[in-house]
Amino acid sequence: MAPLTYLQAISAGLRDEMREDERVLLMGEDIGVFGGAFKVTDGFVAEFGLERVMDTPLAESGIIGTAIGAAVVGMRPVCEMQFSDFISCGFDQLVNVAGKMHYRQGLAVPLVVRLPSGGGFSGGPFHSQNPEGWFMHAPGIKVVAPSTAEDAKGLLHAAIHDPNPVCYMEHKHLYRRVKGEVSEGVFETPLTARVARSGSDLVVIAYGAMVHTALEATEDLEGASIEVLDLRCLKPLDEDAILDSVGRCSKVVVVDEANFTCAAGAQVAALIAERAFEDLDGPVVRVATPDVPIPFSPPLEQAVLPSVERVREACRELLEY
Amino acid sequence: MAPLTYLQAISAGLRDEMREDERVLLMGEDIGVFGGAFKVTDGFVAEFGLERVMDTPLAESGIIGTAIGAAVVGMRPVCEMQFSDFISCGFDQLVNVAGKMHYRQGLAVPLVVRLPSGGGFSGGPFHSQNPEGWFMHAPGIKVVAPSTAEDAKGLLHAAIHDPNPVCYMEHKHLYRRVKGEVSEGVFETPLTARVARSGSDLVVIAYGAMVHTALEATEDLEGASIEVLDLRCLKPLDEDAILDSVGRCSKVVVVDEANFTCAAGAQVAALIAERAFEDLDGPVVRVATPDVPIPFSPPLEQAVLPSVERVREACRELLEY
Amino acid sequence: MATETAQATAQRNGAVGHLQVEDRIWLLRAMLMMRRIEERAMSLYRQGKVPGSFYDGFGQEAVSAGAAFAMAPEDRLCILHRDLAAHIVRGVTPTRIFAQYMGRATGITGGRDGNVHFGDYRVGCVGMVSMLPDMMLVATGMAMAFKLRGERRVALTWFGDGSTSRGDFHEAMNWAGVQRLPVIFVLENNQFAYSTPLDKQFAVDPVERAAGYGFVGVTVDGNDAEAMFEATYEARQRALAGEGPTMIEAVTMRMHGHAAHDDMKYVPKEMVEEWRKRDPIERQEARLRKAGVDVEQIDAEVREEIDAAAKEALSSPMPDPSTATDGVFCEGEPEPLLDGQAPWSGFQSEAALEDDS
Amino acid sequence: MATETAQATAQRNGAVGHLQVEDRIWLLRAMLMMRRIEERAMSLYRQGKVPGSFYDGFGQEAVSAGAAFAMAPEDRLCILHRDLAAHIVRGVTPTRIFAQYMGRATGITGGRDGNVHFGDYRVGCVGMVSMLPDMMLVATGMAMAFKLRGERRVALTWFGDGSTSRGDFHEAMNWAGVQRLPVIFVLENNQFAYSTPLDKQFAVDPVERAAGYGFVGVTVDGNDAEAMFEATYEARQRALAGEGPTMIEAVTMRMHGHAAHDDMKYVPKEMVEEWRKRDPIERQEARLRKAGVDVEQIDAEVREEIDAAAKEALSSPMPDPSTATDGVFCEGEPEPLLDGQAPWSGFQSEAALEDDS
Ligand SMILES: Cc1ncc(C[n+]2csc(CCOP(=O)(O)OP(=O)(O)O)c2C)c(N)n1
Ligand SMILES: Cc1ncc(C[n+]2csc(CCOP(=O)(O)OP(=O)(O)O)c2C)c(N)n1
Ligand SMILES: [Mg+2]
Ligand SMILES: [Mg+2]
Repeated sequence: MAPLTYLQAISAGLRDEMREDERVLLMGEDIGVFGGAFKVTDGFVAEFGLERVMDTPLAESGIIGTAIGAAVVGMRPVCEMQFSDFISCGFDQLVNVAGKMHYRQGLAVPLVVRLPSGGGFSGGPFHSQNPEGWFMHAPGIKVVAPSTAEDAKGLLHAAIHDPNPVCYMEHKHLYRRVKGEVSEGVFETPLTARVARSGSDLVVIAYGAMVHTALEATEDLEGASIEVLDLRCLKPLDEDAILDSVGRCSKVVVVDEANFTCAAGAQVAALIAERAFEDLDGPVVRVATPDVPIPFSPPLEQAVLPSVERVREACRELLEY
Repeated sequence: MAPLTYLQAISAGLRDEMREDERVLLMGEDIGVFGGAFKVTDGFVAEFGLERVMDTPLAESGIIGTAIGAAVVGMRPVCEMQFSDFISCGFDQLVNVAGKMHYRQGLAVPLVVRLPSGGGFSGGPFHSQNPEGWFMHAPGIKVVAPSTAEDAKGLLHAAIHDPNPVCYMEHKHLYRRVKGEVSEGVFETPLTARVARSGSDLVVIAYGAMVHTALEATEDLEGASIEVLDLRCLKPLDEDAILDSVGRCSKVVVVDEANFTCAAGAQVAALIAERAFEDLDGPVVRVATPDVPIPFSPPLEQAVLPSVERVREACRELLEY
Repeated sequence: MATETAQATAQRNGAVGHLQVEDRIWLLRAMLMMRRIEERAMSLYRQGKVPGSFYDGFGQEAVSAGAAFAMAPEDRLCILHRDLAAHIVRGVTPTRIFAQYMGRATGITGGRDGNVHFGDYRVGCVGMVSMLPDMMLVATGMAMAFKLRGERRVALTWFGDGSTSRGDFHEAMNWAGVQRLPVIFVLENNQFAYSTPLDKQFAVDPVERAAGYGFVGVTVDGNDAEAMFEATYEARQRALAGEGPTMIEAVTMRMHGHAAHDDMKYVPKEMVEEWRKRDPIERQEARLRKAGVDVEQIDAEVREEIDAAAKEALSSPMPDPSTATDGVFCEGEPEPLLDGQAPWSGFQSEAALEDDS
Repeated sequence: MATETAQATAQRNGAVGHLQVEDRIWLLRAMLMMRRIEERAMSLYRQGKVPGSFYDGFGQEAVSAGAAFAMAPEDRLCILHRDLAAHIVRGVTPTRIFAQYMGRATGITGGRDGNVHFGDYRVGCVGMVSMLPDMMLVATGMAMAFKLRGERRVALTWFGDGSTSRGDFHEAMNWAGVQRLPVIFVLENNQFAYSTPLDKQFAVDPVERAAGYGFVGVTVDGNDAEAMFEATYEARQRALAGEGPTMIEAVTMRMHGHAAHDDMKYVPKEMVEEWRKRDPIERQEARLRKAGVDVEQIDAEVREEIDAAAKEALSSPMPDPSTATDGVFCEGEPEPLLDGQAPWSGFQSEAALEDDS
């Protein structure tokens, strides 16, 4: 056990998979010689060579499309989008070619797309997006979103070993801010939710960076017992864990950093409204970023991203309901 | 007043706008000489010429991207995707360039994208999709989805006169199946919901083709009084109309044809669970297509698309709740 | 690298006469199969037995037959919507093709996908998606894997004149050129993209662009199955020799409408007349007659086989609705792409040689 | 259409000597402004006054200064992230640029977008998005509208060597070629895309591809502002004459890291040394000294202006958080793109002539 940052855990996970399975191939812009925009693959070329840590042309459709081709003939490509925002340029290959392949013809596409996502550091409208909702809405694609260093490594293992296309949402704002004990060697985190803190008065359901916002916001709410559920896997959604938490807490706040409309949180809230109606002692409250591009300037960005204060306020109001 | 099919109403609307405003420019694959895959622009070249009814290269990113350029210098481009499925190839230009332009720099993009969508005729995985959810989740883009001939024309007028990018969802299965009286000349349908049938025991909330499914399914439910709310505009969502219906009916079934997870219906259900909790006398029930590509073979397609029977069953169960 | 005709390179490489009579018969048979299957499918469509729409490759049979015939069992293909003969060459049976068209459980996709949107991974093929030309990138990726693993394999895909306008055409051409991958791009120039003529798609023939990506582009008479074979044979040799991709432009004509519903009013009558004289099947039949082959006999056999196949497919079951949501995700181990049929006699002799050594 | 150097075409069209001394001074001033602003912005960044990251165009000043200088007020531009001088030429003040970098309410985007992601529609510019090279299609669309309306206007955009690998490069080049649009594509070949060298982006210099799209491609010394002007001037003349698009490859070098954090370890030292000798500003200064111009005086004036601008920007307010969600949608009438500044003396004389007539 060694304490690693979230970013180091991703690197460690990638390195282990590369060592364990020569079918694993890393593809992306500036990931080889440079080691990646965020240095996730720093030093990989020295150990694995330029061919397995491939500096690709600046072409996201090309990255996803060629990775699909490599995957169907037996490779295990792991693609890095330099920022998750750029997946919009490879959107068609991902949703139409990769996502529908197995259903249409029984051919699996074991492909991982690493998506450095999220805001909070003045990245502006094109370096701060949280696109997971788009892929939750696209059949045949799995979506995972670790919030801790341990899960970052364990979910990466699960994603690479999954025979399906998996969007691996890595939150840029957690890269160096989150640190934790990470088991050595290869281990797998199941594609299920995790109770980050158990409680009985209210549950905050979140994923990625918002798990930490939720934990901080509810640390001390006049002694109320607040559960925090870390979804970890957004598609398929761990419905049992969600319904179980709601059943025990009866009050729910759903938090995500993505834009409000049709976000992951909308699906979670809808699920609860349909399947846990009788357990509810209050409205299913949502906290999310309003439907606005993520502004660059700090005062504007802080005004739109879900803050510790907003989540705390939402919980306080609901507790009083 | 003349009875027109849904498709004829779209054609009539386009023709009126072309006559009224020379800035209106139609762009798309095979829309000129051929008159469009669905013949929506049949005969337009004769009246408006090849330049204003432009046969474009087979390039969706090109269509959206050049339309954006034309729009910012004062044109009013109306782009046709041959099938809504192909917007995945122009996704980046639409969500990142068009959607964020006004917020970022105060420059409007008056652009309409016509998206022939939906299944029910063995179109298979690539000719049957309902992509509206993706664009509801993208800031800066409006989404409308007419269900009647009258609204098809009125919402087209509203879309073309809107200074923002608008996704105009035209349901292929309604093209020739739906017919109705359509006012002559230019008129506008507001971007608000419409009570398709008023009732007091339960409300079915739907849009596009599902409005007809909902009406048929609830025509005669053992004398229960069933309201059907036709959303018409998905972004911005007419929250007041939704909350008003729920307030009066207390029981809700939300129907959409799109894939279940993070669909428009998820947003509607989440809205109700948060803002109308006290009005609810039962769970917020959803009916949608499961998270599966739309299969080609009739028995498979019928099994996944929301049917009159499924909607009726859902209503019956909820009424008994 | 300048553009050159297949004939030219053929001479240069001395790569002529690869085809024995049996091979030339095989090519005719594959083309006849394609035509008879599509004729029959079209009438089944008109009878309402084929759901959705229907697309055929009438008049273009040589493009897919000739190119596929040059590919080895271990090669991998992405076959497009005018290329039925390629499926035949790889070993897909007419019965399963009819079942596919009719959305039966026994079709290649089991009714999940429609009409021409299929590919049988059991014979080394990846089925096309509707978005054109997305498969160019998939083929490029397969070739990338072959090169990384040092395998002697080649990937091939077809694509149309219209689809050259899409960004994925460029990303695939550029990627394959930069990495010098063993991939063959067959541009099926059939003069139209749905109703859109060439001059609305490009100002310069796309084969001219190959040089701008650093590889060879050749133009071939797409209505000559043997020329298609030779050009593809050479392209495959180049690929195996590590000389990278080749773009082959097959010049042909879409003799039917874009799909069953399209009356192609937009096509000048004379143009169709002109091209009718260059029917690829009649051309191959004429050659074989000269060689003393009884081509009527072959057509009769094909028709018989097609009749039987159609009958069998018609009696095969529709998919079970209760399975409609199965298989969205793969559970367990992925199925590998398997090798396909490669009837060219040259492969057998090569194999024989290897056995001897 | 073969590729040719700007010099060659310049001779052929006898299009030399368009620049008066005052113009050549303007070019120097624009380049100096760019360099001094970016130097200052970089130090403001290190002081934590510029949020996010920071990108500059050190060593590439001639590319944007020279090209923008050839464009008329009514022309429209999409300016990229290494092209600050183009904003200066169009009339954007240093104060608003500093405010933009620092996310102030008075910046061009009012703090909504960051660093170099801006464009002022009040001077005929559309701000870039991060996705490269998306603006090539936007510029193409503007040119399409100009042609449809029969207006004598030209659209111009810049893009990098790396972004030529994206599909949108192809869709824009092809579209502009098919429709013969009045658009100018300036390829800013600065040898790297972030850390990626040219040979990972293309096997053949992209300027060679212009011919494959049916228009002229020229290669220019991107470190010579006057050569950039001449090539752009000619391209604009071609566009106005209805001869369609031009692709100009400006060969230059990115002398700093991709962004503030990048130490460019991956760039060979000698390469930087080589290019340092070809600094575009020193080159223009040398020319003007020969012409007897006091260049030190100009630099002094620029520094003064920059000092004042930075000071003013530093004292300008941050945006009001309560406005964070305003303006996602446009309400009311769209703002039109307005004309920009076009300081080239040739435009004034042209205008004068028109007034006389
Ligand atoms: C990306 C994309 N846009 C639109 C379509 C709709 N469509 C289907 S076939 C076709 C024409 C294709 O022309 P071409 O590439 O020349 O192939 P051909 O059918 O002529 O063989 C079009 C526009 C599509 N399949 N994919
Ligand atoms: C579509 C897309 N993918 C990735 C990026 C991330 N990125 C920003 S700049 C850059 C390199 C661009 O290189 P080039 O086009 O040569 O422009 P330069 O910065 O050298 O002027 C990359 C990869 C991007 N901006 N857009
Ligand atoms: Mg074609
Ligand atoms: Mg560069």
